Amino acid sequence: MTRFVLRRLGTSAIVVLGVSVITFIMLHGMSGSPGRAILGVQASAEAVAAFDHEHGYDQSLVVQYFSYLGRLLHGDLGHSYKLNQSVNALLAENAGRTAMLAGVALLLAVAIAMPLGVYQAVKRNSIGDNVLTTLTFIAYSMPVFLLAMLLIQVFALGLGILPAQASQSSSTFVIFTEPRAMLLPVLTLTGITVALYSRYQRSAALDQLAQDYIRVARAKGLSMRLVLTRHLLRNACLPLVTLIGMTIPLLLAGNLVVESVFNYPGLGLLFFNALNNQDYPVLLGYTLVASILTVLGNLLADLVVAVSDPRTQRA
Amino acid sequence: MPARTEGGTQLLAIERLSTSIRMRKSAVEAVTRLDLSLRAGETLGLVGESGSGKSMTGLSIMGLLPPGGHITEGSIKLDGRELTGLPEREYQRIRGNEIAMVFQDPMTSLNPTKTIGEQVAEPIRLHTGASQKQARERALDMLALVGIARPAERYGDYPHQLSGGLRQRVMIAMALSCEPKVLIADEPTTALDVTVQAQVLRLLHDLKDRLGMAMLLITHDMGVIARWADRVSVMYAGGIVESARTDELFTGMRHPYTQALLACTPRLTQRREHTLYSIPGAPPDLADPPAGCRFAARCAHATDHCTSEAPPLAPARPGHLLACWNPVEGPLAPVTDPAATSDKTSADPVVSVDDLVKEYGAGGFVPRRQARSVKAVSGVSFSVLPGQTFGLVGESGCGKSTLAKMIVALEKPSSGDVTALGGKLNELRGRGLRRHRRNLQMMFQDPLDALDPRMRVGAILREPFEAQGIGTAAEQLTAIKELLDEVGLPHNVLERYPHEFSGGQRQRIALARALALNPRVIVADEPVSALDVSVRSQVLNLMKRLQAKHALTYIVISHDLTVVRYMADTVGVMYLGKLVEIGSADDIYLRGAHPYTASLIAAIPEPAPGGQAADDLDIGSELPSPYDPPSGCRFRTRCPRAQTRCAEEEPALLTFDPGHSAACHFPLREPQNV
Amino acid sequence: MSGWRLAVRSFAQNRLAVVGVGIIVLLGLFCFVGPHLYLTEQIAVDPVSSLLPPDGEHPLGTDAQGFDVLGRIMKGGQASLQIGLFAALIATAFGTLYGTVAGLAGGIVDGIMMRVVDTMLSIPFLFIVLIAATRFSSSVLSLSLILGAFSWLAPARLVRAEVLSLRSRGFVAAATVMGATKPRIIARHLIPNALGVVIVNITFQVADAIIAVSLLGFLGFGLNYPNVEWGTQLSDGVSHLFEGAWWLIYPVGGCLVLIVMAFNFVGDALRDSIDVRLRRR
Amino acid sequence: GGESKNDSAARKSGSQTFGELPAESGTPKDGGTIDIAQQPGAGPYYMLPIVPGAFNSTYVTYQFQRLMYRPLYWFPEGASPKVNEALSLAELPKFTDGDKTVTIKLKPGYTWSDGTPVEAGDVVFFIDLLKAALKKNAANWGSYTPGQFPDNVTSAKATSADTLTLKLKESYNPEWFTADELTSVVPLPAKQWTKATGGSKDAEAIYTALDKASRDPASFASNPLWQTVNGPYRLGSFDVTTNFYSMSANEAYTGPQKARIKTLNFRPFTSETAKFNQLLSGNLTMGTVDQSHVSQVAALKAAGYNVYGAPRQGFNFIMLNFKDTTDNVDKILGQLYIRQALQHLIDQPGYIASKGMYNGAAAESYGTAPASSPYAAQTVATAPYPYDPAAAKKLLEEHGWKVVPNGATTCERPGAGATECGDGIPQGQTIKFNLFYRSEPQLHSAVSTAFASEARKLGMTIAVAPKTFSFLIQNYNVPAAPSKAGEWAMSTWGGFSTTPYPTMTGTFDSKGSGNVGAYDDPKTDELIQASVHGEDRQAVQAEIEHLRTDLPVLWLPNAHTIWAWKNTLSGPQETFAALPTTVLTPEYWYLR
Ligand SMILES: Nc1ncnc2c1ncn2[C@@H]1O[C@H](COP(=O)(O)OP(=O)(O)OP(=O)(O)O)[C@@H](O)[C@H]1O
Ligand SMILES: Nc1ncnc2c1ncn2[C@@H]1O[C@H](COP(=O)(O)OP(=O)(O)OP(=O)(O)O)[C@@H](O)[C@H]1O
Ligand SMILES: [Mg+2]
Ligand SMILES: [Mg+2]
Repeated sequence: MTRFVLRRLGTSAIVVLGVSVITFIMLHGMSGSPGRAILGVQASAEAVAAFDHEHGYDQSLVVQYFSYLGRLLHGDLGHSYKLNQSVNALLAENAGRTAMLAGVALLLAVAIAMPLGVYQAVKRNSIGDNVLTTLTFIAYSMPVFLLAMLLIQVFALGLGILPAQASQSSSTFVIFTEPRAMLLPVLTLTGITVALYSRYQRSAALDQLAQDYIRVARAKGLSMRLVLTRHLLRNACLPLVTLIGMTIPLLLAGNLVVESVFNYPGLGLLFFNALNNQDYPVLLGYTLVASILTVLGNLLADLVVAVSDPRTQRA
Repeated sequence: MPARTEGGTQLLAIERLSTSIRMRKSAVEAVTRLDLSLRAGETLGLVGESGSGKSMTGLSIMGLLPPGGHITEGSIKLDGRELTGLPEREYQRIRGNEIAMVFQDPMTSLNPTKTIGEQVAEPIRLHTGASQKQARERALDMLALVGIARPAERYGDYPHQLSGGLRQRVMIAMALSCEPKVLIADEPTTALDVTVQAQVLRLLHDLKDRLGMAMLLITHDMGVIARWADRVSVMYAGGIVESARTDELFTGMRHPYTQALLACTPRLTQRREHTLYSIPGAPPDLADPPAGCRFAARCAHATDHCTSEAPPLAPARPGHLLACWNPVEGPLAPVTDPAATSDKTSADPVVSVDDLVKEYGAGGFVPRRQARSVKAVSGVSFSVLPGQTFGLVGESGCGKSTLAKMIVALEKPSSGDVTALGGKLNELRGRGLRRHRRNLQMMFQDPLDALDPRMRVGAILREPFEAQGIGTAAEQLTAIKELLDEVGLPHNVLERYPHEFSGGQRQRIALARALALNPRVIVADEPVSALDVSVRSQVLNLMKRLQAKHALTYIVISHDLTVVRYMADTVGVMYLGKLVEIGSADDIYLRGAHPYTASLIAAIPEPAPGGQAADDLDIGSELPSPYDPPSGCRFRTRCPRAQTRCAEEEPALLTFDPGHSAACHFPLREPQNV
Repeated sequence: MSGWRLAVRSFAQNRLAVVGVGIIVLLGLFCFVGPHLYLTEQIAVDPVSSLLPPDGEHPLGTDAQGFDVLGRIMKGGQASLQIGLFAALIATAFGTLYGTVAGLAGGIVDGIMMRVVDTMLSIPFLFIVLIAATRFSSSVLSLSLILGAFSWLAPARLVRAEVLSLRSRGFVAAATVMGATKPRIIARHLIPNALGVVIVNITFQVADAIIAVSLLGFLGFGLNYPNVEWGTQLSDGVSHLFEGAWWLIYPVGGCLVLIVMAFNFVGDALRDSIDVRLRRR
Repeated sequence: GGESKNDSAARKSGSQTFGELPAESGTPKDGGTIDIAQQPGAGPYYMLPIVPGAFNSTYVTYQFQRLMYRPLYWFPEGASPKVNEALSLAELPKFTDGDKTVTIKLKPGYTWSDGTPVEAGDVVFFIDLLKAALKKNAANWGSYTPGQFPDNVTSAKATSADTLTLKLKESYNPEWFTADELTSVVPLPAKQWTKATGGSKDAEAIYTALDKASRDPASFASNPLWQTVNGPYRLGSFDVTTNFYSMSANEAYTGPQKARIKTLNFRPFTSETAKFNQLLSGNLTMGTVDQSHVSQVAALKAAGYNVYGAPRQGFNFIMLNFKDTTDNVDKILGQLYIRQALQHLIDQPGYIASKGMYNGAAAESYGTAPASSPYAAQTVATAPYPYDPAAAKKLLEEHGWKVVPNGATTCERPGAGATECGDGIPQGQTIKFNLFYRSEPQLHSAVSTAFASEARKLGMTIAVAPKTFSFLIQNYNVPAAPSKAGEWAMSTWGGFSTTPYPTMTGTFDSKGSGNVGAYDDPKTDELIQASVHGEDRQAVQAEIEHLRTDLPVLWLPNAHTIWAWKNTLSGPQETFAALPTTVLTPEYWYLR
């Protein structure tokens, strides 16, 4: 087990290093002088040159990468000159709200998808299953923004019962203090995630239902409900755990879109604005953090599976 | 000796049970008007070919039919209580409590994420309302009862930590934990090695007696039936064709199917010079069953009456039920058609294996320490003479397949040499090796896996010629047609795909392919173990015939000792990567010197009632880990005769007869002085 | 009956799959043949007749630039479908090649190649694609390339796994024993058998690519005048959603969901039917 | 739309304002709190009124710093872009010595919040700090143009507590120097800040300390440094996370009008729509309304808001790149008749009326000065080359082009003659431009497409593509990225704002550092020279008129900046008239 963890940590570290190289090179490829972007169109050439020199943007790519890496190793993600704050601070300020939004959506999605998928598997090809399958197919085929717009149209513009915008408050806990304002963003993010998870959960549960041990459990005299809760659920959820780990990039992407559609101040909006402002350090910083989150998510999922699946505990 | 409890109270009575499984377009009539009765304390054997509806009968009783499955008519009475149509809640109270079931595959029948203790305790808590502690106590007792040593230590183990035999014991413990009245054992030992099979069946039998249950023993193995069942019902295509006391059935059967089934079951006494009996044709499609007697199409005694009207199951004699218009009397006389034999020319060996070793690293990026490798084959030497058959037997995982792969150069040995047809395979590369392969072909266990599902039979059979660059397209086609004639398949199969054939036909195609290049040696790894008995004998007969015709040399691998006995001139017995005994078939089967050989042979269930179990040769079920095999003699951990010397010193091969040697410090016979 | 025919039959038995193919064909005709039957001005903007609600002349109204929305959807659909297909083909072609090489090479080469895939998979797709999209001017080709360049990872993994499992199949061993060369085994056995997985993957990739390109369009990196795809259309429509210009959003949004769903249906059914054929014994 | 039929008729021709200013009403009273919307993404990130380029914006200047630190000369005066003497700290300057010496006299009575008077030394302090800042890094002051202020001031001396003399390097047009240079001078509390930063008299050390404090938004509200102000308000609180900040009335303010409203809350938003929704739901006292929401103005009025808009002080354009040699773009754009033809293709009234574009909220504009500028002639709102595709076609044909509608128009008569294509344009030349537009708001896309669509009808190809604003100005800007001059022919991202004295120095003179398209015209250089250095106070008018017709860029309508404020808020009309210029004078306002 320890060996497995160490090995996974090792590969994760390599992956993160690779990510830093790729994102750095890609963002560098966006070309142009950061100074010009920051100082504006009417700034003098001297001012731009002075700015670029002061911040090392006139050095070679390799030198820049290594100084960036050096700062990274000290936990310094850089400084956004557009927003006059360190990237660390910007990410820290916004992380709470994003984590709250994405976290609540994820929890909801899992809480809905797990029983839903199992239900569909148990009642496969029933009317209920077919209706749910169709619904999940639609949700699964719907780009996030379209779902968001649909919800806005129905609940905000049509029925007028929910606000079209997320709360603009800076509090991390708006979801609890202003649940009405957060309902649509959470629903949107939950919607697409549920579609993905429940489809997967359904087929995982189907796979497990076909296993002999289910029949054995039935033969012991367990009711279907007990068979599901005591035997099927754990085995059918292990693959879902792995999937959750793997879908973190999707969740972050969905989060980006949801935040920009609903104007929810968080990391996604920060990234999107930075993209429009060419705010290089913020882009780099958040991409890297998102990648690390992904790597960690996968790692965590693997560990959870390893811990809860006795078969993998040998190593 | 099974107790004969005639006239006990009728516990389970099934009348005119029909079960059908709805499919998308059709319905499979898995069970048709089946009658069965089970008395307290007896074992009823249910026997039949694959697909005859045995499992569906068991599942119907349990009320656990697969999706789409339902009982269309008939009744199932347990102790006078009707089970069909019973509400699910009440059925749950019966399952695991009054009727329990042991399933075929112990590897997949346990929940991989729960400890075995929990799984055994679960029905106890459920049905007896015991507290967690009480249930644990009871589960420990049950684990001890099924022969698991130190149950308290094993209680928290997960299924994957147990060997197949132990898992099946856990399954039995689970089934019996509430002391049910009826136990349904559906092929409880098919997935197990023959040594383990004997132990598990004995255990079931003893427990049945001890707990006073009745047992429905489902199997396709006449040997198992003969030894363990009090009464037998023979099933064919969804219905019972004959039912009688075991000894009566084996000696005085009346149904042609029973007769044929028994005739094609291989025995150790089968004379190698005679061909095997086989049943022509294949069982009917249950989605579209024929009218009349379902066996009529394959029956030698069938008349017009048989094809028009189905015979009812009626008493032929007291206690002997039969469904046949034209009954027969007693078993078929043994076939005496001479099996084709090749003239044995003693020449230089065609294949010789010299101190062959194969160790698999545990895999992965970084090379591991030596200790973590699987010692699959550890120093095996033998040689095979041209035109002869070399048989290789041993328990699962002992390295038979690995050895076979090295012989045909699919795997590279870690050390040692294979010399085939005068060339050292190690030294051959590329073109040379490819040319060499012509003479060295292989047949695989699972023919479906060995035939590319996306190729037509024509392309499959053409492939050897193309790979070797032999002949023009037209020549190839002629050769292919000849091959089909040889294996007895019509020419029109060329346009079909592998999945469109039955198992026996597929194995014929595989054999045709192996023959295509006119090889001198064919290595056959479990060539018939995936096949039903009736088909099995067809394939074995065919192999024999072809051997004689083409002067082939066979290396036949099987865990089925009767197959090896029938096929092989020389037999090697493998244990955990080592060859422990080698000799002529008679040497091994009649004069075995190694305790392991003896226990293997003793474990074979003979398809004749009243067989005596050799209890003194019980060798336990746990095969040591191939990662670190025992020191000295590898068999010592299971050997009834083991002494300290066995752990210290590795036994050398001692000669007992000419060409017969075994590696044992304390052999069953005195070795010859060399 | 042949393996493929069997697959086709089991596919045809899947009602959803047939619906899926139907939708794809209909929408394909709608987008590519429709503009020849329903003629509209899609090049010259008409600021004066912008944002007209649906009426007899414009069944789906006009957009902010005065284009007929129905005709616009046809035009946008062409691009969306083209990009989806191109991107999927590029990703699948490259991913298949990559996965095959890794699976066949094995050992350290495989290890390194798969770490590269892991690394790129760790960077959230949308982020990296957005960053790439800010660099290039959008055209059908450039968008296909950008999407293709970052979505070959999944097929690469899939194909590698398939190759690894095929390599251990009996028929490959059988071919080896016959003396078949490696290239022959790859060409005759591995590729035809892995093809099913690849084809199934293409359908899912098309669906994913269409969604991805719509996302890019929505976020402002779609095609430019005079070209358009559905994402850009939706993004342009959003600003008028609050004014009640529903016709800018829902018709095109519906088409988008339909086509993606249709490809998913087909992919699911294909996967099932290929599985069925292999499972059948 | 919420406007009446008459209004929309007026808009068609490009009305100068959006709606009417309400008259002052109610009786002024003290107290209360109002909520003002910040512009999305435009939060203030810098405190010291010497704002580095990175943080420079009109919002930072006028909605943050000017409330606390009053400039020497205030502008505008209501809606007219000229120096507002009443709100200025000094009397208008006197120019002597051939316009090379400037004498400035501070008005009496202005004090810092601690009671000490605002003195000439405080002005000198500012100039010293500014010089120190620029010595460290040219990027340290966003309004810096090399060679101009403060480089052109050789010495600044306080001759008495309230008088100050500046010696200039060259003689300058007094109007220009006052309006464009002195308006950026902000007296700063010299004594207080010298003491607070450690007592050193070294301007560089003081600047370094102030700059450091300015880069720590978290301490803006708590740092005592920033509590010494001379404006009507001082910073009450500042939330770094969201950029919410509030201003509280400076009780010690000694200007013409003490603040009545006690607290101004400046609320941040993530988007225009978010802001608009907050307005609609009545949660904001005031905020701007984006073009895309103009059609919902009626709802806003119904919710109890006054809505008023006017063009901001500036002009919008499609930038032309005179240095793009790809496909002879430079030669083609170099021809005035081509630029005229292109301008003929832009339908300003049509664009303004279109619901998909300006939606009525813009004014026609054809020059560098806004119509409201006292320097602008009446002609500014009249099109020199009105929308007329036929005229454009005629121009091309008269100059030897074969016009192929929806195809490729080619040059048939090369040569430099009056009826020939022009110097350097070969036979068979086609007209192909690429046009990069700012990716948001959508307006840019709509305008670019409409323009490209018109050009296409005359066989000219204009390939449009969106780019983010930052990307545009980084890459498609000849002085900033000369190596990329061949990559673009046109770009549009909005516009330039104009200074009170609207000369285009630095923008359209051939050496100007902001001459994005490298426009090079000797006549223009000459006129700009006169505007900046000449004696004639009206010289800039000739410059404006010349540029209007010579088309250094293609003119686009000037969008209105629209404000909405609750009708419970009132004050003198001209204080609301100044809103579209983004300048706030909230001390005059009161809640009815
Ligand atoms: N889940 C199922 N769906 C449809 N048909 C089935 C299903 N399971 C079994 N059958 C069919 O029912 C018939 C009886 O099957 P059953 O499993 O009872 O045979 P069996 O005698 O147990 O064979 P084996 O020895 O192979 O286990 C067969 O024709 C089989 O194809
Ligand atoms: N490729 C491999 N990598 C690692 N271990 C292997 C490999 N192939 C076989 N083994 C191990 O080597 C040992 C011998 O396997 P082999 O397949 O030769 O046994 P067998 O006698 O053919 O068994 P069976 O009767 O079950 O087919 C087993 O412990 C097996 O797990
Ligand atoms: Mg069965
Ligand atoms: Mg094997």
